[in-house]
Amino acid sequence: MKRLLGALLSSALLLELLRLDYTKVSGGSYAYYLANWREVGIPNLVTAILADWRAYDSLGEATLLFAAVTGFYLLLGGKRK
Amino acid sequence: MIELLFLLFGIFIMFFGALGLLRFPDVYTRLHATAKCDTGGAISILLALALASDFPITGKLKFLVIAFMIAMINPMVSHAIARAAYKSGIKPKAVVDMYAWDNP
Amino acid sequence: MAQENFLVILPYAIAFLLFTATLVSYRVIFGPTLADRAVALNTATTKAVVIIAMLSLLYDAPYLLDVSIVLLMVNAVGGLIIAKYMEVRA
Amino acid sequence: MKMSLVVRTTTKLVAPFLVTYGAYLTIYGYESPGGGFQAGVIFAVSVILLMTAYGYRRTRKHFPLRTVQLVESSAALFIVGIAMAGLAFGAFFINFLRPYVPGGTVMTFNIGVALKVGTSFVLVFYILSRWVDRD
Amino acid sequence: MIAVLVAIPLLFAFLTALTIPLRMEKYARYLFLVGALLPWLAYLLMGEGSEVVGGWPRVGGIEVALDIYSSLLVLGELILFSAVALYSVTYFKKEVKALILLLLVHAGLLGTFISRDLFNFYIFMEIASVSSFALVGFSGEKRAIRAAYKYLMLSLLASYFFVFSIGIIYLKTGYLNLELISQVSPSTEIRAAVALALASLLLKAGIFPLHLWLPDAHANAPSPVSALFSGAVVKAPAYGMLLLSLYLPLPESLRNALLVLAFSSMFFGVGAMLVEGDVKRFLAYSTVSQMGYVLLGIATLNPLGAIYYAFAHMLFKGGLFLSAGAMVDKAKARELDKLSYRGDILLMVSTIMLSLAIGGIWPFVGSPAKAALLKGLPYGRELFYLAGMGTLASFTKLNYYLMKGRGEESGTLALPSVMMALAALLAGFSLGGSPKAMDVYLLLGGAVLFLLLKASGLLEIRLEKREITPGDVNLGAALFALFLLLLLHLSQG
Amino acid sequence: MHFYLRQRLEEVRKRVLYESYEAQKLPAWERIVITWMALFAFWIVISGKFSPSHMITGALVTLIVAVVTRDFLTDDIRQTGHLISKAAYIFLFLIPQYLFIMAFRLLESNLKVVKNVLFMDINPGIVKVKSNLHSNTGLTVLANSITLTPGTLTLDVTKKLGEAYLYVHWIDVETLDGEKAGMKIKGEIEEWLKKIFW
Repeated sequence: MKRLLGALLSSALLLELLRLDYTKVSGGSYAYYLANWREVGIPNLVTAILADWRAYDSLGEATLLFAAVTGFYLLLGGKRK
Repeated sequence: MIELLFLLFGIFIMFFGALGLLRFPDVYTRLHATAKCDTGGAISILLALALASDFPITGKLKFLVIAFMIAMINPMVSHAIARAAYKSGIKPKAVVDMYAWDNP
Repeated sequence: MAQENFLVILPYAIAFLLFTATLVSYRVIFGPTLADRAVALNTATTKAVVIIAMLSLLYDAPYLLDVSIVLLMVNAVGGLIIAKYMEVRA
Repeated sequence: MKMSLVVRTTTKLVAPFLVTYGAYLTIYGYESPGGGFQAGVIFAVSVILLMTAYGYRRTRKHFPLRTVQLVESSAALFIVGIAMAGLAFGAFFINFLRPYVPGGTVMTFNIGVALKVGTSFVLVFYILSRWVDRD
Repeated sequence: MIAVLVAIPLLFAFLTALTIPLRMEKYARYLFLVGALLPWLAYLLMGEGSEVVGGWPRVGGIEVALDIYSSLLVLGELILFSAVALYSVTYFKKEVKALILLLLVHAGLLGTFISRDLFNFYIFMEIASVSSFALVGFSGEKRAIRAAYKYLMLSLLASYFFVFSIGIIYLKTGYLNLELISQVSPSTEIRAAVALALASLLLKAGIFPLHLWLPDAHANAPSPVSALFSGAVVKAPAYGMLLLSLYLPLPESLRNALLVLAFSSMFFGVGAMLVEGDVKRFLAYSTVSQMGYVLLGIATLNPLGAIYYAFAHMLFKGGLFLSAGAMVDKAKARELDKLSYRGDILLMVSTIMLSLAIGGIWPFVGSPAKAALLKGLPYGRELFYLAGMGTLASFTKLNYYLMKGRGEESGTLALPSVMMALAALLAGFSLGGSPKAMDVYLLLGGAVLFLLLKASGLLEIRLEKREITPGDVNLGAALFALFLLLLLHLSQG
Repeated sequence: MHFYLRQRLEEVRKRVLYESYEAQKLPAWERIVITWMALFAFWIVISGKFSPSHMITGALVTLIVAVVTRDFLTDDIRQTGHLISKAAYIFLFLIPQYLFIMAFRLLESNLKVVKNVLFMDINPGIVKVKSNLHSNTGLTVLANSITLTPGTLTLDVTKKLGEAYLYVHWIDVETLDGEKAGMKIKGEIEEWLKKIFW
């Protein structure tokens, strides 16, 4: 019964979300990145975005990993087997 | 031409590897099918890709690096799984089992 | 140059490999033992590595090769860890 | 716990190449795909392979837990340091090396992130295997 | 320079972490204190304004800003974290890792409150909440671990949907910067994405039907941590909702639904408080109720009111949790019957002050905050006052129980809560509330309501303690899915 | 009987002497150089840049990696012989030859699996084979090669009293005699390997 309900809910959600249109619009930041690619001086666009334009976010992601590991260490690292 | 041959051969072999995985009776014989056919098929397809691609020479060499790594890692993993399967108590369907004699 | 022929046949090859991978997934789901599942999963992942390498040629994107190397490594680690788990449990 | 001889030796043979590959991804992250995160994962995978094959105790002798922690914290500090160094040149996280080096701080940033991510994953596996691993 | 506000606690968090492998743990607390207090300097030196990190144009980079909304929240966070830091230096004597995590929560919250970019907002909110998961389970008891597990699962589920909605917004507008997003004309997809994002933020903020994780997580955490959680961590998603309401269009139907949610959350919290006998759970349910007020400000498109209330709630709820923590840590019990503040006059005064503040009585900070909320409320003032009266009644109950019995001197532990009470008083004056006759009626009404309830014996009902089971997570997830469907439907209509 | 024991003891002593010589670690710089050469070649292949600055970067990075991991690749290389001749022999002669042989055996084994799958004419069993190799790396490469040769899969490797045994899962057992089985399974691979590893 529970499983049936879960399957029903998730499939309803999935159908609802699949109704949306997932095509990309042109313009926006991506166009800016493509246009000013040379300015950064990096041949690889992904790294240019990750490590230069949005380096602040990458710092945040690294911190997120640090937080997860520290929390893990706090909970499980105290005692040995 | 030759790359086409390699590609078809690789796909053919991989298909039979999968078929062997389905048809053979126990884990060890299935491992035979996958260890050999996956390695052989993958190497053959990667060779075909390396020949057919118009990447620069190092790009082609990268295919070979992948092929070499598959050739090195796949048998190792097969061996590890076979040994672990034996240790975890899956008896082989075999006419002779010298391993069981030495490790009672 | 057989390049064009090759590119034409490549999507069919990929489709066939995917079909093979679905065949293999029978063992992943119904495999009688854990070892069977591990073997089948390993096989399927090797196929995925090859498929990614083929896609890199199809889309003319050499960077996909790096992805396939990483997938290969992760596959090896996964297989080893399953094997180790089975040995430790025994 | 040790695994069989074949596994041990093969991992030993593969590990240096993996580390080299990770170094390549770190350093040429700005030219080819890759970068800090992927390279860190590769570094971690090479240590995890060794750990699976040789057991936690033996791996810990080569890469002690303290060293891993030290590298993790200092790599994180290094990243923030790069960001703070930009303050002297006008803005937080400014790419102050761009006039002198192609790519500027991107490579140093990637090195920091790679060390950080790699050691983080190794640390997670160390903590886990303390609970799981016998021998 | 605004991003330095985030960089300082991060830097000191990593420096604190460096003391573990270097075997210099005894210096960790000093580093922690410096990391907690140094952002004050940066905040005071910095003027209002906005900048893009790295000196890029706004299209490419990440914008951070310190305007009227942000600076008030940042100020509240700094006050609260200073008090929490004072408390936790004595509480976590040996555990350097907990101090690191607290600093990371600090950095994450500051980063959240100054961000003007959806993805950046998400990242820093996650830093705050990921650091929280482990802190909830810090004590290592089974209940605490299970509460942490429940919090982790539900919060991560919400995070996935939030990221998904950010993806849709980026797909459809091409921007992540909120200012730029608001210039694109909204389409069906954007409205759906806003609904998804709102639903996930509602879960993270602990609004009534999705609050399941909140009382367990906030009650089982260590005292300073629960003060930080109730005070500041739930404000991060509330701030996200505020940003969405400021820059993206909320359809009328969606706003009405939010209004209903806000009121039901307010009343549910009050009702749960009246029957709750565990002081920390009592305060946690109070958070559910008070988050309803913040949501009220957002739903009536009254951002200033919401921000004022969030700021006020940071001060008084943080202070209440700290003073409750001082009592709980002395008595080693959490039942209201076993606690008392009679032994410590400072604690008593500060608790009463904070209780008056949460009821919205002049001259404390609650009064101008409620006035600001009322300004934007089109209808339903009676309900608003009723909820305020319920809050006062339940806090009368709290003070009644704390007044009975005998307590001990709590020493320096009382200091942080006194700090928070003084801050609530000062903030009340500087925000410029005025004394109103309504305050007296409310106070009287609250007392009468309490006496009536006590005479009827309703207050003696004690809910039996439920074990936290994995089934709770399923229930929460199912409710969340229903909510997603509902809001998606409303956003299109 | 007595004579047999003495002879056996003599053998063991000789091997111990031999092993203790061959298993001596190479001098550190030789280990570093061999590792470095292998890693640098790998670096060039994956990076694909030939300009001097890239080469210098690669050389430095691989040198660092080689110093850290100097024991990993070179544990079991023979002590005898000069470094350059050994390296040239390994990289130019032995590895290509080995790869060439293995390629054909792999092809053969693939076809054999196809045959087995089609006709299901299997007769599996596990046999024990003695190996003349003693080093870990040699045994490993041998085991991996055996896995790739037709009809065989290495199940385990044991080293007892200085003698190495391989347990091989054979899909079509033809003989139970150790010598003959060894000949059939190992073929000439072992001879090639003996030239590099002891």
